[in-house]
Amino acid sequence: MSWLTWPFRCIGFFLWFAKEMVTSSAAVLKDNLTPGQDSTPGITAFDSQCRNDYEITLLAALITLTPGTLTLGLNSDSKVSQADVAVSSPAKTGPLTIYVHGLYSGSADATREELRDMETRMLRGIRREGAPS
Amino acid sequence: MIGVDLGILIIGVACLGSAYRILRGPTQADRAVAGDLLLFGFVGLIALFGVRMANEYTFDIVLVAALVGFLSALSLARALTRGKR
Amino acid sequence: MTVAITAGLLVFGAVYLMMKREMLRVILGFILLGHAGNIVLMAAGGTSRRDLPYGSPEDLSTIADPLPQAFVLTAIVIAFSITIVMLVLAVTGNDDDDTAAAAKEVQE
Amino acid sequence: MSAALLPLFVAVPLMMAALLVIVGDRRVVHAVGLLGTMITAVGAAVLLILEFRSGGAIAHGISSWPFGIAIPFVADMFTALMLVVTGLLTIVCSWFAIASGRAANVYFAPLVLVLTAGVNGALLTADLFNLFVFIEVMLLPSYGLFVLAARHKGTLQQVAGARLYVTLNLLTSTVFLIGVGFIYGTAGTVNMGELAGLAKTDPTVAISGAVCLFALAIKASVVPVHGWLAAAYPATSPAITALFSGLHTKVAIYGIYRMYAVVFDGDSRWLWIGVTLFCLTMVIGVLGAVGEKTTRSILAFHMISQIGYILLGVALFTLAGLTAGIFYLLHHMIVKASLFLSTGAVEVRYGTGEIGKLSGIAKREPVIAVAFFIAALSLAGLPPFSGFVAKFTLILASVKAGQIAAVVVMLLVSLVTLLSMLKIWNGVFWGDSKSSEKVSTSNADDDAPATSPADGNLPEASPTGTAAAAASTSGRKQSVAEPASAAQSSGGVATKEAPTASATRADPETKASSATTVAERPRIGMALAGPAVFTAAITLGLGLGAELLLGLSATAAEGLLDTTAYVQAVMGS
Amino acid sequence: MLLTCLVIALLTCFVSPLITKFLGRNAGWVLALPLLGAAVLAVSAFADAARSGSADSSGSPVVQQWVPWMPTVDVGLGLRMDGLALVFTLLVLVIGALIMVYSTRYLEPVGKHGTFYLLMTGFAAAMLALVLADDLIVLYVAWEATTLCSFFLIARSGAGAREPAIRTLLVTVAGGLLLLAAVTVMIIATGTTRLSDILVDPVWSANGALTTAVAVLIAMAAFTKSAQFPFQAWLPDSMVAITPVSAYLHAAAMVKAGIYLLLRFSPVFADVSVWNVMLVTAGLITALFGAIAALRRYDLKELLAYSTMSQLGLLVTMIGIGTPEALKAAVIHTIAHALFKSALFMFVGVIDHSAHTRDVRELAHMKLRMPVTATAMGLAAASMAGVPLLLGFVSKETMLKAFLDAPGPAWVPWVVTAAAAVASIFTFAYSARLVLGAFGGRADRSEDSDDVVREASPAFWGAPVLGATAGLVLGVTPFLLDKLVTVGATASAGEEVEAHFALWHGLVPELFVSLTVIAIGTMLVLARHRVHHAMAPYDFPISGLDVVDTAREQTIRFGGVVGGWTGSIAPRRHLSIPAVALIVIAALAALTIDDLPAVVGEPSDPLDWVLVVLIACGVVAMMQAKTLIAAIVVTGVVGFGMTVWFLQLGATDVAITQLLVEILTVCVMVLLLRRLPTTFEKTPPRQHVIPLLVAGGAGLATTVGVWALTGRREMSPASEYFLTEGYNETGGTNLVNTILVDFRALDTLGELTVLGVAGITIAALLRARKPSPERSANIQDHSPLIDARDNTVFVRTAAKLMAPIIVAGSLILLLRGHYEPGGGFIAALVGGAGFALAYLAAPSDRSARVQMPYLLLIGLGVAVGVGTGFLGYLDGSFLRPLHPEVFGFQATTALVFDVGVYLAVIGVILASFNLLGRPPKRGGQPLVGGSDPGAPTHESDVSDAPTDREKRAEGESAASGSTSSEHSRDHANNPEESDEVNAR
Amino acid sequence: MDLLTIIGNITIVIGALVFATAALGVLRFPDAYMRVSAVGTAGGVGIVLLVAGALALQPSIPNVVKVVLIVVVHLASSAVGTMAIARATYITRTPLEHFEFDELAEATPETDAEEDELSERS
Ligand code: NA
Ligand code: NA
Repeated sequence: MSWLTWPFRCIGFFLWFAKEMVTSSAAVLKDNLTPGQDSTPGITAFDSQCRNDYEITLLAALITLTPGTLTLGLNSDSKVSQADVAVSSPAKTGPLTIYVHGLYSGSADATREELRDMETRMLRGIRREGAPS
Repeated sequence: MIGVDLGILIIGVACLGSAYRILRGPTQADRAVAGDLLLFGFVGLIALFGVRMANEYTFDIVLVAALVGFLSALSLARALTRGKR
Repeated sequence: MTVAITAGLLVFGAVYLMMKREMLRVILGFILLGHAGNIVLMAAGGTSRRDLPYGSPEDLSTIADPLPQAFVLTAIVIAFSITIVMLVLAVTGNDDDDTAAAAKEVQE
Repeated sequence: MSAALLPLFVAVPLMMAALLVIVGDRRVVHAVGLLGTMITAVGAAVLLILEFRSGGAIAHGISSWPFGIAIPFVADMFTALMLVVTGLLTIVCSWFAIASGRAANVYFAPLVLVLTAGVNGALLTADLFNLFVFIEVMLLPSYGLFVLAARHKGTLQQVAGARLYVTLNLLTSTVFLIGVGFIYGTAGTVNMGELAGLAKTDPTVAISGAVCLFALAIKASVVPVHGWLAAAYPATSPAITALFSGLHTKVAIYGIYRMYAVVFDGDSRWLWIGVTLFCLTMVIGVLGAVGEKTTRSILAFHMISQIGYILLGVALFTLAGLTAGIFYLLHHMIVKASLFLSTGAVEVRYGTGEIGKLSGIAKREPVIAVAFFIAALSLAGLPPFSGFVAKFTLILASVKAGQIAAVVVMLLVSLVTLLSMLKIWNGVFWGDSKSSEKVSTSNADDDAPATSPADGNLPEASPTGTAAAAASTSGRKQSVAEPASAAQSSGGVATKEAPTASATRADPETKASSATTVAERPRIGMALAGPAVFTAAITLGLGLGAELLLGLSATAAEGLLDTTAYVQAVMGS
Repeated sequence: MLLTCLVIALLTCFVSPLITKFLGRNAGWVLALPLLGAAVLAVSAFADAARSGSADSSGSPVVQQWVPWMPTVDVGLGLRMDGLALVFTLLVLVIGALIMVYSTRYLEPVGKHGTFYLLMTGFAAAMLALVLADDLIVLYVAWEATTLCSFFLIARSGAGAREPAIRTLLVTVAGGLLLLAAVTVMIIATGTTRLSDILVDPVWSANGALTTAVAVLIAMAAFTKSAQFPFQAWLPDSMVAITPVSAYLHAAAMVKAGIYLLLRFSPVFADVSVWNVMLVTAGLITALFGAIAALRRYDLKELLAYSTMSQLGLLVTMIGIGTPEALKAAVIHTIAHALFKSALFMFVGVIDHSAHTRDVRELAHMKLRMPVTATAMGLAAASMAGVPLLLGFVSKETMLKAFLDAPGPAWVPWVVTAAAAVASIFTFAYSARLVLGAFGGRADRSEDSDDVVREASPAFWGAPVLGATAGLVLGVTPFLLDKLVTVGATASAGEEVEAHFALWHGLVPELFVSLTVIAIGTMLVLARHRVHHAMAPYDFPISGLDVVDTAREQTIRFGGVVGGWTGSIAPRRHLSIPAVALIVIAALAALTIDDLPAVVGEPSDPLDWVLVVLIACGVVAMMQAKTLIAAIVVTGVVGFGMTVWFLQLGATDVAITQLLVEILTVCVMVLLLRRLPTTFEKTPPRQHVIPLLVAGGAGLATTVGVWALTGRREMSPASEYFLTEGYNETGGTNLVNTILVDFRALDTLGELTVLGVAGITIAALLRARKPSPERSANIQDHSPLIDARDNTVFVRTAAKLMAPIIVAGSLILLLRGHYEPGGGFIAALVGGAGFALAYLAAPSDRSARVQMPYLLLIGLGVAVGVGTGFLGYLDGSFLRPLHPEVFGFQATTALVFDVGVYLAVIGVILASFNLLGRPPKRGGQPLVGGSDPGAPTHESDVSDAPTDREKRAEGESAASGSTSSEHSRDHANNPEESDEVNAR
Repeated sequence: MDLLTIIGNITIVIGALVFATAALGVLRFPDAYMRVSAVGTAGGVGIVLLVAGALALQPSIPNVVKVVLIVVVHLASSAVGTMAIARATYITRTPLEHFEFDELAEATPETDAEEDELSERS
C-alpha cells in the first residue's frame, strides 16, 4: 500500500521543505542585512537513521540546502564499505553520525531536534516502507 | 526583459563580492568557497545571457555547466586538502 | 569596443603573469593569453552580428560569422593540450615550481 | 604527381605514428616504420623537385571544397626543396638518435613522425590558420622529444630548457594566432591566394601581417627575440638539438619567406627593417657564440647568427638575394645538423660537451674530427664547402643590392664565426688524450672507491677529484684564452654535478661523470659517427657541385619573386 | 692543358696518403715527380702558345681554359696562364718538388707522415690553382685553400703550434674576407667573374672611387698573406712549423700568394696613388722592421722568418712603385728569393737535424764539419745579401735601378732608395750573421768531442744545394732569365716590357748604391758584437701577436657579455622581450596608419560591460593572488567569463567547449597542486613597476589593435558561403561543426593530433623524470571526518545520479554534433568530465576508475581520424566526407571522424588522471601504459583496476579503522613506499 | 508581454537576489564555516530560481526536460560540492572562529602529536 502513497508523500515532503527554505532564508537574510551578528553557531553531532547511501546523501544535501545549516561530514562506526557494493546496500549496523554546522538554533540539542524532525519527515516522504514514526 | 538585465547586474555585483573574498581570504577555505559561489554565479549568468540572446541552446549549456560546476567544487575541496580524499 | 577592452585586459594580465618567477603563474599567464587570442579571433569575425549560425539562415546580416568560431574551437583545444604539458613541466622541475631556482642550479 | 596526393605528406606520417602507438613498444617495427616513412616522403619530395625543374606550382583544396573554402595545399620548388631537406635531416637525426640510444622507447618514433607531419603540413599549407595548426602539430611532439630520456634519467636542465622552450613557442604561436585573427579581421580571409599582395595595398593588412611575421621571427630567433633559442637548445639531447635546429627555426624562416613574398608581394618599403634586424642578428649571434663555453651553446648561438644571413636573403628581395637565401637555408640545415651530430657523438660517448674538459678527440676520433672540421669550415663560409657558396652568393647579392654595410657585417661575422669554431676545435678535438689519462691515474690514487655500488660500470670521481682534474686540465693549457675562469666554471660544474651523478650516470646521453677520461671510453662507432659524416659529405658535395642546388634555389627564388604561379595554383585557376 | 696540370697536382694530393702508407717518408721522391711533370707540361703549353701566337692584349703569350661550374652565378673553372702565372707556376712546382725530395730525409724514418704529404701536395695544388685561376671565385677558393693548408701544416707541428696556427689562420682569413669583398665588388661592377676580362674592364678608368676601394681591399688582402705591416706578426709566429713547411711557406707558397695577387692586379692599380702609397709605405716599413729584427734573432729559423718579411717588404715596395722597371725587378727578385730562401731554410733544417739546435748561442759552442752545407748555404746567403755573381745581386741591382727611377715627386726616388739601401745593409749583415752563426762556432775541446757535427747525407742536402747552385748559375748567366722575366713583367705591367739582364751593366748609379751597401754591411759584420749590444734594448713597442691575441680575447670576453644578456634559462626574461617588441610594432603601426575603414554595425552591447568588469576583476585578482588556490579559482572566473562572452557573441559550441576545458584544466591543476608550494613568493613592490608597464603597454596595444583591425568590414565571402551553402553541401545544420568536420577537417585533424600528442608527451615527460614529491596539507588526522570512504559517500551517490546523464549527454552530443551544439570534442570533454568525476569521487587514488589504455585510445583516435581522411580518396580527395546510405539513413563519415576526435580527447584526459593523479604502478613502473619498454603485454592487461590483493589490502585497512594508513597510501608516490604500505 | 514573461522576469530577479544574499554572506560572515553555509543554500536555490525564470522566458517541452535535469543536477551538485568544501575546510584545521558549541571537537581524540602541532601553530 505504501507505494501508492509514496508519490504524494514525496511531494508533500518537498513542499514542506520549500516552506522551511523560505522561513529560514528570511532569518538568515535578516541577520545578514542588519548590522552585527545574532547567530549562535556551533557544530552538532547527529546520529542518523538513514539506511543507505541515497538516504544519507539526500539528508546531508537537504541540511546543506537549508539556510543556516551545513553538513560538514560523516562518520560511521561500521567501516564496512559501501563504495563497491551495488545499488541497494544493506542497512547499516552501527550509528551513522552526521556533523552539522548550525547558525541559529541556539544549542546542539535544539539543532538535533530540528534535524531529527527533518530526517523523519524526509524518510517518511521517500521511503516506501519502514519509515520511522 | 528588464528582469533579465537586472538579474545580470545583481549577479555581476555578487560575483565581484565573491572575488573580493577570494583575494582577501583569510583562509584557503574562504577562497575556495568564494570561488565555488563565483562559479555558481557564472552558471546563472550563462542562463541569463543565453535567454537574453534568445539562444535556443541556453539550457544545454547550463546543464553542462551544472555538471562541471560540481567538478570544480570537488576540485577545490581536493585542492584544500592537497589531494587527501 | 568591449571586446577590444577585454582583449587588452587579458593581455595585460597575461604579460604581467608571464614575467613572474613561478612556472604556475607563467602558465596562468598563458591561459589568459590564450583567451586573448580567442577573443581577438571572435572579434575578427565582427561583433555586431551575434545570432547563432545554425541551419540555412535567410537573413545573413545578423548571423555571427561561423568561421572564427571554428578557429576558436580549434585554438581552445590546442591551448588546453599545451597547458597540460606545461603543468606537468611545472611539477617535474625542482621540488617546487620555481623556475628561477631551477635555472640558477642549471647554470652553476 | 597529382596535387590531390599532397595531403599524404601529412597523412601518411600521422597514420604511421598512430599505428606505432597502437603497436606498442617494438623497437624494430618502430625503426622500420619511422625510417621507411621518412625515406618514402623524401622520395616523393624528390619527385616534386623533378616536376618543378622549370618552375610552376601545384595545389589542391583539401576535401575538394571550392576555392576559398577548402584549405589549400600548395607545392612549388621552394616547398619541394624544403620537404626533401627536412625529410633528409629527420632521417639522419633519427639514425643518430637510434644509434645513441635516445630512441629506445615507445615515444620517439611516433613523436618524430608527428613532427614530420607538422613540418610537412606547415610547408605545404597556404592557409594561415592551418599554418598555425601545423605549427602546433610540430611543437607538441617537440615538447615530448625535448624531455625524452631514459626512465627517470631526465635532467633538471632538460626540464628547465623545456619550460623555456614550451613557453616561448606558446607565446610565439599565440602571437601568430592573434596576427591571423587580425588578418581575418582586416582582409576577411586567411587564404594566401586571396591575400596575395594585399599587405602592399592595405596598411591594415600589412600591420596584421607584421604581427604574424613578428611571431615567425621569434620562432626563427631574430634579434632581439633570439635569446631563448641559445638558452633552450643546449638543454636537450644532441640528437634532438640537431633535429630541432633543422626543422623548427627553418620552418619559421620558410614562413617568413613565403609570407613576405606572397602577402607583402616583396614590398620594398619595409626591407630596411629586415636588413637592420638581420645584420644585428648576425652580429649578436656570433658574439654570443664566441663567448659560450660548451659546444652546443656555441653552436646554438651560431644558429642565431646564421639565421641572420639566411633572412638577409628575403630582406634583399632580389632574385639573387632570394636564391642565395634559399641556398643558405638549405645548406645551413645540413651543416648545422652535421655540427650538432659530430659534437653530439663526442658528447654521447665522452659525456660532456664542455670546452676544456675534453682534449685529443681528433687523434682518437679522426673521422668525427674531419666531419666536424668540414662542417665548421663550411659554417664559417670557407671554400670549397657549401657554406662558401652560400655566403658568397649572399654577399654578391648584397653588393648588387647596394647593401654594403651588410657585406661588411657579413665579413666580420665570418671571422668571428671561425674564431668560435676554433674554440671548439681547440677545446675538444685538439690536444693529447694522454694528458687526461695522467689526471685520471692520479685521481684513482686519491680516491680508491671510484665506482658506485649501484651501477658500477662507469667510474665516478669525487667532486673534488673532478674539480682538480678540470683545473689541472685548464692549467696545462696556459695559452687558452681564459684559463682562470674556465677552471672556475668547470670546477663549479663538477661540484654541482656530484649530487645528481647517481641520477644521470647510466644514461648514455646525459652528462656522465666528467672525470672519466677520454682514453677509457669506447670509441665512437660508425653507427654514431655516420650521421655526421654523411651530412659533412653533403656539404662538401654541395660546395663542389653547388650548381645543382643553386639552380634549384634560383627556380625557387623565381617562384617567390613572381608569385603568379603560386597564387594561381591556390586560386585553382 | 692547364686543367691537366691542375688535375695532376690534385691527384698527387689525393693519392699521397696511399703512397705514404707504402713508402713512409720516402713518398717524397715519388710525389716530386708529378710536380715536376706538371711544371714541364706548363712550360711546354706556354711555349706552344708562344709559337701559335695566342696572346693577350699586351702581346705576351697566354694559355686559357674554361670549364663551367656554377652558371647560375656565372662562375666557372677558368684557368689562364700568362707570363706571370708561368713564373709562379714554376716556382710553386719546382720548389715544391725540391721540398718533397728534401722531406724524405728531414722527416723521421718512422712515423705518420700521411697528413704531411697530403697537406703539402694539397698546398702545391692550391697554389697552382691560385696562380692559374682566371675566375675570381676560383682565385678566392684557392686563396683560402692555401690558408687552410698552412693552418694545418703549422698546427700539426705539436701542441705549441696550435696558438700560432690559430693566429695565422685568423689573420689570413681576415685577409681572405677582404679579398672576398674585393672579388664581390669587382664581379658586381664588371658583371663577370673572369679575371682577364675584369683586368681590362673600362670600369676602372670610369669609376675612380670604386677603383680606389678595390685597390685598398686587394692591397690589404695581400698584406695579410705576405705578412706586410701591419699584419706581419703571424709570419715569425708560424716558425713553429717544421722546416719543409717553413721553406715552402716562405719561398714559393703562402706569402708568395700575396705577391702574386699584387702583381696580378698591378696593371689596373699601378696608377692609383693610394695603391702606390700603401704598397711603398707598408713595404718599406716591413723591409726595415724585418731586417732589423732579423739581426737580433738567435734562432736561425726565426732569423730567416724576419728576413722573409723584410724581403717581401722590398718586393711589395717594387710593386708599389709600379713602373715596368720595378715590376721587372719584382719578378726577378721573386725568383731569386724563392731560390735562396728555400735553400736557406732547408739548410737550417739540415743543421738543426745534425746539431740538434738552431740557436746561434748553442751553435757557438759547436763545430760544424759540414763542408757542402757550409759552402752552399754561404752561396745562398750571399745571394740574399746581394753579393755580385749571384742572382740576388742581379735582382737587387734591378730593384735599385727601379727605385732610383721611381716616378712622382723628386724626393721619392731618394727616400725609397735610401730606405731600400738601409734595409739591404741590414740584409747583408743578417745574411752574414746566419752563416757565421751556423758555422762560426768553436768546439770547446778536441775534435773528437761530441760537439763536432758531421755532414748529413747527400740526399738530405741535395735539394737545397740545387737551389743554391741555381742562384749562382743564374747569377753568372742572368740572361737565361730574360724571357721568363719579360713575359712575367709584361703580364704584370699590362704593357710590353723587355728584360735584359747582364752580369755587367756598366757604372750605373745602382752599382754604387750596391757597393755602398756591401761596404757598410761588411763593417756591420765586423763590428757585429758591438752592433748587437747597441741594438739589444730596442724592442718593438707593440708585439703584433699581442694585438691579435688581445683582439681575440676581447672578442671572446665581449661575446660572453653579449651572450649574458640573454643567458638566463628562466622564461620570464625571454618572454618580456617579445612583449616589448610588440608594443613597439603597435606604436609604429599607429604612426603609419592614418585612416581606417568605418566600423560596421554596433559592435557592443551595453551588458557586455558586465563581462568586461568581471573579467577585469578576474584578471586583476589573478595578478594579485598570493596563494595558488586563489590564483586557480580566479583563473576559473576568467574562463567562465570567457564562456559567457562566447555565448554573448553567438558562439554556443565555443562556449560549451570553453566551459569544459576550463573545468578540466582546473581539475588537472588541482592534481598538481599537491606537489607545489601553497603560496607564491612575495616580490618587493618596486619589482612590479616594469612588469606593470610592459603588461600595460601590451594590453593597450592589443586593445588598440583589436579596435583598429576588426569589425570594419562586412561578412567575409567564405563565411557567406558557409552560411548559405553549408547545409546544402554537408547536410549539417550546425555550421560551426560542419566547418570543423567537413570544410576544415584538416584543422581538426591537426587539433586532435595535438591533443593526442600532448598525452604522449606527458607520458614521456613523466617517464623521463619523476614529479616533485607531494606535500601534504596540515590535516587533522584524528578527526571523525577523516575517513575518506565515509565522506565520499555523498559524492559517489551524486556521481551515480549524474553518471547516466553524463553518458547519455556525451553520446547525444557526439551524435547530434553535425546538427546542434556538440560534436566529438564537446562530447569527449563531457565524457572526460565523467571520468574526472569518477576520479574525484573515488575513495582513494588507487581505486579511481580511470584506468584505461590511454595510449591505445590516442593511437586509435588519430588512426580513425586519418583513416577517415583516407576514405575521402574514394571521392577524390583527402578528408572528403562521404555520405553513404546506412539502413536507409543518410550517414556521413564526418561522424566517424568525430569518433576519432572523441577517442583522442578521452585518451588525453585519461592520461592526465592516470599519470598525475594515481600512485605509480607496482614494481617501480609509473602508469604509462603497456607500451612501456619491457612490458610484454598491452597496457589494457597491466594497467587495469587494482588487483585482488590490492583490494583486499584496502578493505583491511578500512576495516581496521586505520585511517592514517589510507592517508599515507595516497601520498605514497614512489613504488618502494607504496609496496611497503601494501605489505603491512 | 505575457504573463509567463512577467513571472519569468520576477523569478529571475528573486533568484538573483537569493544569490546575492549568498554573496553577502560570503562577504559579511565572520568565519569560513558560516560562509560555506551561506553558499550551500543560496548558491543552490538562487541558481535554480534563475533557471526556472529563464525557462519561463523560453518555454518549450525540451527546455522543461532540460530544466528539470538542471534543477536536480544543480541542487545535488551544489549541495554535495559545498559539503566537500566544508569537510575539507574542517579537516585542514581551518579555525572555527565563532561557536557556542562544538561536538565535533569533542569527538576528536587529542593526540600528543596533534597537540604539538597545535601549539606550533599558535
Ligand atoms: Na545550508
Ligand atoms: Na546555510
